[in-house]
Amino acid sequence: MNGGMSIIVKTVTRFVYALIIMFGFYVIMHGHLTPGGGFQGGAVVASAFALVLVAFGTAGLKGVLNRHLLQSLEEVGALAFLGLAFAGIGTAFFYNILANSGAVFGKTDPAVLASGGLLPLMNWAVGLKVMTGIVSILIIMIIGSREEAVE
Amino acid sequence: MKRALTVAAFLLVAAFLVVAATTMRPFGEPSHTEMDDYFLANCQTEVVANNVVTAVVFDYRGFDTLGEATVLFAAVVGVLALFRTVREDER
Amino acid sequence: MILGQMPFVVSALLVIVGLYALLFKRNLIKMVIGVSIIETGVNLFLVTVGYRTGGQAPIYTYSDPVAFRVLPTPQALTLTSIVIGLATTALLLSFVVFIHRHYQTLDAQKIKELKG
Amino acid sequence: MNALLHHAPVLLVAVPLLGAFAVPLLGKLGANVRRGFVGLIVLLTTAIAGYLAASFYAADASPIVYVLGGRLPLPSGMVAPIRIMFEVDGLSVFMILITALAALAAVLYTSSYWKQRSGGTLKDSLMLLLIVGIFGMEMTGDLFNFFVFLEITSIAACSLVGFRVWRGQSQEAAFKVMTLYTLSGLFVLLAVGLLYGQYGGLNIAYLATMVGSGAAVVDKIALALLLTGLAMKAGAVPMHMWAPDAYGEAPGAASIVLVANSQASLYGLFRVLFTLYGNAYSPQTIAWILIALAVVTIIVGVTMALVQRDIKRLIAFGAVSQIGYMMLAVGVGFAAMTALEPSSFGFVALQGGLFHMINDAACIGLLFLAAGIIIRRAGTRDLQGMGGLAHEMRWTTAFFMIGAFALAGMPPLNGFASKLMIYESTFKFSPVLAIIAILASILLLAVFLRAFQAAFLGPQPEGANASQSVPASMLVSMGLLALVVIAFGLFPGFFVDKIVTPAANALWNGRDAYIQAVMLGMGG
Repeated sequence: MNGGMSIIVKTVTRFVYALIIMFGFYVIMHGHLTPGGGFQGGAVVASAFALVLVAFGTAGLKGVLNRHLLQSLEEVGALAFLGLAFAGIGTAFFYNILANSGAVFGKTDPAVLASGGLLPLMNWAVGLKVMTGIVSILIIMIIGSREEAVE
Repeated sequence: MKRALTVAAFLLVAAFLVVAATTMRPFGEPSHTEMDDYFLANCQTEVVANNVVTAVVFDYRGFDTLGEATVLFAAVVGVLALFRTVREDER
Repeated sequence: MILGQMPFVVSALLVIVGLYALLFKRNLIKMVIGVSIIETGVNLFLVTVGYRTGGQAPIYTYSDPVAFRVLPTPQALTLTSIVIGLATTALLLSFVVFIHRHYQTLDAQKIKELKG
Repeated sequence: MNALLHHAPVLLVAVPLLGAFAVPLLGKLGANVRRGFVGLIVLLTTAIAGYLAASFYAADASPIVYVLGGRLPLPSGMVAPIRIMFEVDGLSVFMILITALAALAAVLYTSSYWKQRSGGTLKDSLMLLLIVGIFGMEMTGDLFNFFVFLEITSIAACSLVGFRVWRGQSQEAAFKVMTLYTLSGLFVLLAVGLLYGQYGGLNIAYLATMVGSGAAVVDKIALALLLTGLAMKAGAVPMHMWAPDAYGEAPGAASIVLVANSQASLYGLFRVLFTLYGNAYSPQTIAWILIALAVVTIIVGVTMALVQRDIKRLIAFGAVSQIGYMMLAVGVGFAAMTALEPSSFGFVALQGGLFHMINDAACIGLLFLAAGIIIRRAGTRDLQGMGGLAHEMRWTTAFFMIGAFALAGMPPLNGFASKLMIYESTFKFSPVLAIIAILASILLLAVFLRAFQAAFLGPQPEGANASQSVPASMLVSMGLLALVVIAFGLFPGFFVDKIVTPAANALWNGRDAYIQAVMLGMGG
């Protein structure tokens, strides 16, 4: 697992992984307009990192992604989502205060990017949470099972 | 004995599921759609989102999504806890 | 009658296949796969429940604003249950890794230490 | 209505959730900061629960509806609820009190338990998540939301069961429990899908008005799936096999929260039977199925406890048998309620069953906490390798004795108070059932006397590590539970009047109020 796969896989991975990440971010960003959303986009981004892990082995992510940083980011994403849910507590938990407000995400035309109120923000929070969560599960499990081989 | 019971339970559940699938309301013709029609009709004005599914996921049923994020968080914490480094003296 | 209800029946069959794998297979990985298949069956069932004959996807971007659409709620529920399934599978597989580490086998019959 | 009371139901979930998310971040600041934070969060949660309960009982005990993300349960002109709701009635408040008690005891106990151990941060986070899930299950008024919280408890509980990774048995138990929990969750989800497909709604109150108006077969299959799934998770025979493994392998303080988790599943079972399917059929059959399962559960639990040598598994089988008592009482109550002429002893049975839930949480919890200390001191779980602990652990000995006597139904402790109500009402319903229940209790007493004698009396075996003293926080935690056991035993009438009767009322004739609180659109 450490050495990774053949040169073909490595080269193709170098070409596509940035594209996959970009597509994932696109899916998260347009979650309230087109099919997709935080979960789907987050999973797409995580799949890019999974590809890198498979192609290059765990060495491929060394220095790029720190496990502790990932976990902190995941907690930040979760807290941000909870915070956004708390934002509407003046009326009710999860009340969408930004929708139709005319402010940042409060445009009243549903077809533009800056609409949907809290929806785009929640999409980003959940997207961050899902991608870091899945990548950390992957990394932990790969490192864990490698230790097993050593034992 | 135990195996016979397992087989019986399996056959019972299987029969239940097939009966439920065949006696359900006809496929493609839901009879009570008030809730979903409300989402389809009002999501563009209330939530101002074109994607009704996202509006349901994050607004009308946002609390489920928080629970779902919590489930994922719990799984990550659980996997972390399993693969943590355990000190020798606590075994 | 059966033919018209085919999508429901297929998802029920998927659940039954998964249940079979869970109950009658001895390999732990196969049991996890069984759980996964049941999850798939249930998710498929949820999606089929939300279908309306001739309906379009419930998304207004670039589509006819007055079109007839399928129900959005089951799709949201499915999304939730897919993520829950992912979390469950990850945890189950971690347990399998550790069971293998302790007992050097994946055969459920050989690892019955907890009795009664 | 003031703002805090208005938001209390959701804060009860949101506060521990915030704690669970923030604990791993705060854990980086050091163990003392983290422990203080967790303690603060749990105290806050308990305070909210207590406040909610106090104001609920002070008011007219009508259901509280909290709409998430909106103002009113029903938008104008709608016949079906749109948003997720919390609906808190007498039964929910009662369950909240049980969970808060268990959570407080567990966190107090754990605050010193894990000092020299790894993964304390993760364990605290998982405990808080488990508490979140249990509170959510007990308050939600939405069937799919119930499933989501069910899964939160499943995953957090199984991670805790597998927490002692160096024990092979704990991994095996965790795998077994996780498979069963997942299966039970999927059964519930399948039933939710069936009901949604038939009636196009997910709100329990809405579905309760609709059940029976569609295909009767599908309703019955959904009911069967719900009952199977929830009974599986509550640990009733024949799906009880996971319970001793889970209780036995989980860290000491987690066991008590797991008991609360099983009771939350039992709550779901009652909610489905009495509210969702309250008057759909003539459910004598269901009542008898429940009673039959209960009797088998009692017998199997007690007989299996007889042959155990592992102290935690012994207590765990005791816990399984107690689930049987609750189901027996509620089954009798349900049978009496749905009989042609409802008789008043059914209400007493319900009261007894519900009262037994809080008593069981207190005394089983006390036993598990005491067992944790015993195992740590004796260095083994095997009863035959223990002995003579009474000489140096007077408090633990006393607490274990209180818990064991209460569980076996000795007066004047709380187990006697609730079991007496169950015996009385069951005897009027069917004397045979009552005799079985009484005999099982006597056997249970024998089991615990044997365990007590083995662990505390006699000579101390060689090689026991006698130097460790029991930390004060553990004694405080056990003292809290012992106080509950004794107080409920001495003044049962007061507590039955104050907290049990509203809960029993909610089951017995609170169905219409539960439905109307949502369907008439008067939330707030």
